Amino acid sequence: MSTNAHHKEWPPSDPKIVKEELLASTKKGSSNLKKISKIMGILSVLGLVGLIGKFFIDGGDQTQWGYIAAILAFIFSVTGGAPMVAIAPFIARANWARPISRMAHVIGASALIVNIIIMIPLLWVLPPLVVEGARRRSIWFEAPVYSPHFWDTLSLIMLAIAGIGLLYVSALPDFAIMRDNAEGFRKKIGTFLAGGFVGSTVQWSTLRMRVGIMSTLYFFIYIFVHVVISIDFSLSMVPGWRDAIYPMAHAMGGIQGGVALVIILAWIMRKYGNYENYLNINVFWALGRLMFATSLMWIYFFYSAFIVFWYGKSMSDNAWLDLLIRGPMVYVFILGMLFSFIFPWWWLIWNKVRNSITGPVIGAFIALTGVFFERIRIYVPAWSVDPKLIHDKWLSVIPGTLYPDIWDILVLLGSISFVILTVIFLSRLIPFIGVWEVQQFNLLAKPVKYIKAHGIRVAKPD
Amino acid sequence: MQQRDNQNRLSQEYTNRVLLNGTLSTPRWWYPLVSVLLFFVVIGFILFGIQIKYGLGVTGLNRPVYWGLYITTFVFWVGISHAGIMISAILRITQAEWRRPVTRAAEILTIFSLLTALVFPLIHAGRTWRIVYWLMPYDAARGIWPNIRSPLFMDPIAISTYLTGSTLFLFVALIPDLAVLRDRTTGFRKGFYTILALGWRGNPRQWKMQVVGGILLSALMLPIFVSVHSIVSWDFAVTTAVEGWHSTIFAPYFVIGAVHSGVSAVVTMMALMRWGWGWNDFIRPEHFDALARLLTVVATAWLGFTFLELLFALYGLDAPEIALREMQIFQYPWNMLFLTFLLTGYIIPVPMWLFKRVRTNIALMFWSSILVNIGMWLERFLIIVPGLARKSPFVFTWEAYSPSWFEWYVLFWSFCWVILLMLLFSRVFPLVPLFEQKESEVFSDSIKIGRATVPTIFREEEEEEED
Amino acid sequence: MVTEEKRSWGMVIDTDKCNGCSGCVTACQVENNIPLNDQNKFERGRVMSWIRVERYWEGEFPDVKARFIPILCQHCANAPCEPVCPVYATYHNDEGMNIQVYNRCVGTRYCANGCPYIVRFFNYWEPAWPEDLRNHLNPDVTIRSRGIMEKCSFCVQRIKRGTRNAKEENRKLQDGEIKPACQEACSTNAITFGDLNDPNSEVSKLSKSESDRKYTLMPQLNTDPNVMYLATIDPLKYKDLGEKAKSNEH
Amino acid sequence: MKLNRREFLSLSGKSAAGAVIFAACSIPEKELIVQSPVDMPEDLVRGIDTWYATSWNEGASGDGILVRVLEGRLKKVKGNPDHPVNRGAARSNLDSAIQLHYNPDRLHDHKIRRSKKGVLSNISKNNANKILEEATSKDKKIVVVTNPTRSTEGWVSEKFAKSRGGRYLTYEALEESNLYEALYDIFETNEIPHFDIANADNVLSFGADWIKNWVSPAGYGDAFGKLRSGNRGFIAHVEPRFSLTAASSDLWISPTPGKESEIALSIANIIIKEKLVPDSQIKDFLNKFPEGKVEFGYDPKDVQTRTGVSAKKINEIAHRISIGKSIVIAGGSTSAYTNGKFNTYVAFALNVLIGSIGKKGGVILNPEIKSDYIGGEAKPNSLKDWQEELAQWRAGYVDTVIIKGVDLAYLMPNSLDVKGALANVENVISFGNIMNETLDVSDIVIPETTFFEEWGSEIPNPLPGYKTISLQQPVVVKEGPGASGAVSYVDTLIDLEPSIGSSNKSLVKKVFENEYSNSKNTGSVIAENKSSFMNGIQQRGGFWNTNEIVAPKNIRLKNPFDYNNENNFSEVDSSYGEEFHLIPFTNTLMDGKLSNSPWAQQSADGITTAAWQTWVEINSNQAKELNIKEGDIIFLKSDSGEIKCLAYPHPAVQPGTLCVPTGQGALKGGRYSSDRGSNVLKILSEKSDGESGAFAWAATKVSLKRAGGNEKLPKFEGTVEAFPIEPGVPVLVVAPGQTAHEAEEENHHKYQEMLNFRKHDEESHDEESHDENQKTEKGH
Repeated sequence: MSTNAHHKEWPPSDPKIVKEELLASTKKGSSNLKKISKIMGILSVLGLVGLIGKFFIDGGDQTQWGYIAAILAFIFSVTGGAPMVAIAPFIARANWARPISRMAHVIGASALIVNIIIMIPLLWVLPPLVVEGARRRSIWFEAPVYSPHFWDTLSLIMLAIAGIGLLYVSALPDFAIMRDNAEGFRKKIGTFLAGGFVGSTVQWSTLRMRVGIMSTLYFFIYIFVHVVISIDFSLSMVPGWRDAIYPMAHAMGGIQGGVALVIILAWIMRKYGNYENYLNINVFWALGRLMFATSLMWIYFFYSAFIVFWYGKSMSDNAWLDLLIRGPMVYVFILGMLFSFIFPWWWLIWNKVRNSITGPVIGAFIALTGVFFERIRIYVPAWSVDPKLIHDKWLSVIPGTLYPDIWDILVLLGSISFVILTVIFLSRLIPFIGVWEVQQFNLLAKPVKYIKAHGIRVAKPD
Repeated sequence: MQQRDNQNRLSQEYTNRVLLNGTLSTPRWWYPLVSVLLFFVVIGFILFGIQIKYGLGVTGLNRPVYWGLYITTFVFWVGISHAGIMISAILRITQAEWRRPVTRAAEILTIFSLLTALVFPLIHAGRTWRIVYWLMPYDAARGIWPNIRSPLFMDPIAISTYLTGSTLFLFVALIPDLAVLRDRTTGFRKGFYTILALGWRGNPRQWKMQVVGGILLSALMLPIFVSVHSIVSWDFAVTTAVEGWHSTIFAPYFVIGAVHSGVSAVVTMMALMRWGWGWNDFIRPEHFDALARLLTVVATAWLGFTFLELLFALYGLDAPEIALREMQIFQYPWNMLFLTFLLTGYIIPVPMWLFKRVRTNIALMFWSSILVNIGMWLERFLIIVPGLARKSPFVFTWEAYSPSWFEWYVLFWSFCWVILLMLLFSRVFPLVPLFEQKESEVFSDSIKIGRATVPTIFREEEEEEED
Repeated sequence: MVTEEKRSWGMVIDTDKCNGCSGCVTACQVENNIPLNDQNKFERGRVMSWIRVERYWEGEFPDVKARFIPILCQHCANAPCEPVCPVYATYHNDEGMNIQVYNRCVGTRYCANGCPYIVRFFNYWEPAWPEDLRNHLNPDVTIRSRGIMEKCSFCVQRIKRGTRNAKEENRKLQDGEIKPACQEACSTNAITFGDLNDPNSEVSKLSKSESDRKYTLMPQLNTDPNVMYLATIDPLKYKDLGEKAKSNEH
Repeated sequence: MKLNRREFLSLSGKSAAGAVIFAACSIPEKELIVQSPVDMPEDLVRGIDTWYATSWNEGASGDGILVRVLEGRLKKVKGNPDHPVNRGAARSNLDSAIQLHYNPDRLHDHKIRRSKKGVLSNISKNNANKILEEATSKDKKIVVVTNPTRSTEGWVSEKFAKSRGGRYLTYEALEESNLYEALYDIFETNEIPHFDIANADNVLSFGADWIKNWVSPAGYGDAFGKLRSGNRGFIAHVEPRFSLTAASSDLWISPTPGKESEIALSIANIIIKEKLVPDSQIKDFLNKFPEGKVEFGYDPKDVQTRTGVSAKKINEIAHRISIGKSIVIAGGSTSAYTNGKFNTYVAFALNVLIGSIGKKGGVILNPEIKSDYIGGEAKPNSLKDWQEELAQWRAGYVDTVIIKGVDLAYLMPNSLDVKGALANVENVISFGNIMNETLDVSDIVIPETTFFEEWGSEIPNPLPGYKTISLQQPVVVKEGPGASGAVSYVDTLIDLEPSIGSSNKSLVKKVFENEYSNSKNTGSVIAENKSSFMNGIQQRGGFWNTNEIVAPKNIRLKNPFDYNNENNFSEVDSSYGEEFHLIPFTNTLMDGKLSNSPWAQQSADGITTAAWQTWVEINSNQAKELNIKEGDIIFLKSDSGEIKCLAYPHPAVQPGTLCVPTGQGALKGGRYSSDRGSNVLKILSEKSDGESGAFAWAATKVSLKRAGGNEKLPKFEGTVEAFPIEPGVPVLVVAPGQTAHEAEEENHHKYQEMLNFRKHDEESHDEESHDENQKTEKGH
């Protein structure tokens, strides 16, 4: 790669231009965008229909709801995982992430409604803690019998709220900018949201503090959500499945998907929003590394569980292998393994690939599919376990393969398109590349020439 | 000679003089300390001989508590060994500037703790004199090879790989300093350094190769770094018989715990180096500050894993597991140990580190890092022993375990051993990498943003090699 | 050809017949040259007995019961002790037995941790007998040095002797011809030993036909033991002859 | 088994020769070397082993045993499957005898004490014999003391005593002469009947720990196995102590000591009231009983108030034993109170009520065997006899006492002061393998051969229902490894009094030659001439004849109520500590016979799993109240002395009683027996049965004091009290007809309920009991 590639694509140093360019995305809406949003809208309605249809047809039969659960898990974990891409660098004070942090936050805030809607029927089907007079294994040992239902919903809502809060807090100065530079309803919204933000020193420092607090809060909620939901909606439905790393692996899958989403969105913005200068190759390079790292983490967590079960050979260990690996979903497992580890790993391991635009994007698409397969492979078998066996010490009867029916597919399409719809809607509301972020980026980082070498001088404010 | 040059950077002369004061001259406390340590170490070897002669009866082990203090300490030292790569490799790849003065100390800590860890299987085994059987393939004539399925066989492989790797890593990073020493010594030592310096002249090509080699090695070391403690954890995790061992979280749990204890150990060392050799200008509060920030994150993650581990221990609702946890957490004396473990491992140090005033206070950092390692040792002990003491539903066979003074001494011995090796090393090689130090001096700068002056760092757009 | 046939040695123990006299324990000590368990070994919890009789309490006085169960190496087909040994000192032989190779063992004690039945024993000291007592050592059985593991071998020396005799006389090995020391010593015939592959052997009959009372220890671990147990029968299991009021007084 | 017998050498002569050859070379070290051989000895078995049939009267009451001899050395002992008494079963501690033979502390030299004050010193065999001769010359007043035995040995002892106009006495520590007295009063025979447990449906035993230690545990063990197989029989046991029999019984009743008769009579009461058996039997039972005494005096409700045993349980037993083939056994502690004879009589009387006498699966009377050259009787001398005897010794009326096979000084309570008595006897001559307290105080000590080197013949006790004589033959040569210098007791006596016979061997041979002549080709061995007959005997281990039985007779009871049957206990000083009943019991070490064998010492007690020490069993709840923890050092004080032992609290001890094992605390002995534990026999107080004068060794009361210290109690059990943490794990219990699978499911369910209520245990207990009740309904 050539060093000067960076310096062709570098945010313009003049704040005014930056402001103009970035606010543009909220103003001009292309006709394609309208078309797309129409289609998405229709699909989302279909999805809702599908969900209701499923509810009336399969009713309380738990074994039929695996795909819906998988879809929920997929959506909430990947959208929820995206903000991590902003949070981690923020904590580590990494400068490169500033242009994409807004997008990450947006994605994090985009899936609230979908999650809740899909959650409702699942809660209806999810068995309570006391079945046939005895408590089933769960993390809610002596708690009231409907704890999972309550806490899982609550945690999902909390996650979404935290996401929105994070978005709002970090977008505050931009709202102020909108207030000062936009017209019509945008100005109103800006005025309403920006509060009294005038960019005084105090406000800037408190802003940074607020973002920090919100980020930490979001992180912990994210982990909590994954622990409770992954356990209540899959693990605790399989007798004898005891897998301490599972929630972490679940969360890691989410983050992997989140990174993928951010990369994809960044790519779209770069391509169709012409933000080459802002979302330059450095960003994709860094994101590529992140992608690679998360893939490695995923395989590590998976293997930690796998070796223990495979070596242990106890009844429940074998049951795990039979149910989740060589069992009903074996092909999905292979696909998942390929898409969420082998392909991304062997693709992104090359610096040339990472250090390009299309490389990470392709990797992102692959990984995203991988995460989806992973969710299917775990949730569908877990839900199709015969509820009568719930008290056994180990799973003695492995359920057969369950194929998605039309409703499942409708719900899948619907939910995804609804999320996209939300994102599009938000894109009309706030700039997807934080204006103030970019300006700070400019302040702190400068491409310089030192003796012979090209480089960047990065300031590290305390 | 002036300490700072016109750009208010530490002058290179000064850097050389001060950082080599442990190598070219001998601190006053060096000989007495080394001789005392030597004494204890020798006693340790004698006891080891006694144990070999009369058998492991000298320990407090019994049935079913077949593993005790020895294995605990083994795991502990393997854990400590994760300091080096964590600091040098990972921080290098993530381009954390503050790592520079610490790297070498961390690396030699890695190497010596690994050496110590490798000794413990020998001490632990019933027939040490036959240990060769499981360390190397033997007896090809009868086609009998070591059992590759056994984690106990994977251990030595992983550890020795790690040892080789880190030694290389250390050496690559050592070459420029060796050259410095070569140029400042005479006679035998000069020859010695000359050979080791491999004709280092410091020309751009050599530098480039040295840098590339460093990065390449760090990338290669990472998987090993993770695998070592994972494999150690699988010693326990693959055992279905022992409730509380058979947990899928063990691998990452052990690794993160290892980083926790390893980095704390580095903090301890930095404080000691600052006090012992007076390198106040090089090992500065901001380094402690940065390490403490890192530790806070690591420790919190580790606590999360601990929580998950406990959660899933109870999740199974197996009678022996519940009994085991009752003993581990509520029964005297285990409850005391457990409490100490929580307090020293997290509850006391981490909140301390939230305050910048603490993070930049050398003494406080020293003591808090010591606490962490007490906690981490206890963690291993609390994982290994109670599991065995409450093994399987055969209540009839449940036993108690109290280590004999013999085992306690061997634990003490291991510390003396490591410190001794470090001191000997410090007499021959500089504990702080001079070239790294100088490089950071050159790269660091400061700019004015508005009214504030912000320290900056120059980041070269280096050719990153393929991992 | 008689010697060619594939055997799988197994044992069925009827806990209902076990009266806890621990005759099997002593017999095993005698047969297998197990080091003397002096008082110190008892105090340090290092007693070696390849077969042990465990006693479990139920209830309080006066409605108290003691249940006995003899536990020895279960010779698992899927033995957790085998894969973890770094030197193959313990392996599965083709007669379904889990064999300990003393002179290969280095004493990592990993197998003992792997064993859920806690039937593997470690020589913490060098075994020692007074000169006179060495007279009764069984020359068929190795004496184990300090620092190695040992465990029930199904009296492999007797199996060898029996098969050898059968071979010499060129006849089929009869069922019940080979008796491990514990079975021999069990006055109530609670222990039955034999070839599980031979459908007519008493042990395989017991393990099948009697299967309504048959159970194995810790089935959840999937060790697939060659030692099976028959459950204790309690005619008064559901009868309440309780004197709870009385027992509370004390 | 056939195999082994084919391997027997027919003549011990040959074996002796073989043994000598092997004896030359010592143990082949090479194959015992630990490391070198890749193929371990297990893989290549070498050497021809031979199994000899013999028996051991002292330790195993004439059970037939097989001894494995390899290279002239004893290797293993097991039951003789041929022998009618034990049918291949062996008692748990049989192997330990080997270590008595090869004991490192075994005596090899004759010893003598010049003066009463002096110390024992070695002396050559010949000189010893000279001294022996004058000590036992015709003019001396001689008393011969042995353990109770019916053997050639006994016969010789008798003869010898008679030849000197002296007496022949036997002593047993926890004696049961009451048993024989009661049996005689009911069955007019001194023979313990053969209890056909194997074929019985119900067995009710009073005090007799027949599974571990009572007269013939090997035989009974075998029978127990048979009882429990097929159509499973029911066992009920009545004993204050939780013995092994109680543990393996289906229903254990623990009455306050001495109240056993109450239980028996209230069982009778139920049977009679509810007419559970034919009237004829009731008539036979009530034959001489006082009018209405049983019918009205022993209503279970009243008995419950008097003994604290639930009426329900008594009822259960009464109903069970009155159907099917049932046996009632009594003995052990039941016979060892001041009303012991009464208890025993009443208990045995139940057999009359349920009509079990002389029936298959019932109580089968044994023939009284008259045989020349076999003497002595199974019944030991009572405490009364011994008090008188010791008075004689003390008074110096006795010149010489010959003691064999019984360690008087160790076994007798302090208050009898046997040492003092022996001090007044001019010559105390004792035989023994290993130094013990009696040998220590005697004037002439003669190293004795073990039964492995000795000929002998004995009548088993009890007989299997027909005539049986067990053979004891040498299986290793005399003067073999580890056994130099030992001489035969019988031969020594014969040398002193040649008129008795030519030699021990010849006497034993005579015994069986007689059998040959009057067996008329029936019985275990059929041969055409004497010598081959003898060979047969040596191969099978004895002679038995299933034809020589007693005809069943109708038995009508006497009135036991005119016995002196008031039940009182020894005094204690309550100032010292809490007051308890003391129940001594024998376990693996027996009465100390085996305390020199490490194998016996290390064999963990069935209930407490303790070994190598003397412990005292105390109820765990009571221990909590008294703040006694396991291993606490406890002092027990009776009117006859004080001992120290370690506490072992467990749930199965009757509150208010303490149980202490015998066998430890020898003041003098080998390295394995001396200075360990303490000797409970010493503190038994001199109570005797008011009727028979038998030793009431269970009638001692002690006061308990905590010394404050605490030692680690050497026990096999781990550190946690072994209550299962999960129902049915590891010992699965099923109801009759229930399958293991069902039981497992039920237990899993129970366990889950337990978990639900882990927080508050009281509730959980209630839940379980409630649950059980529900099950009870299902059960019916």
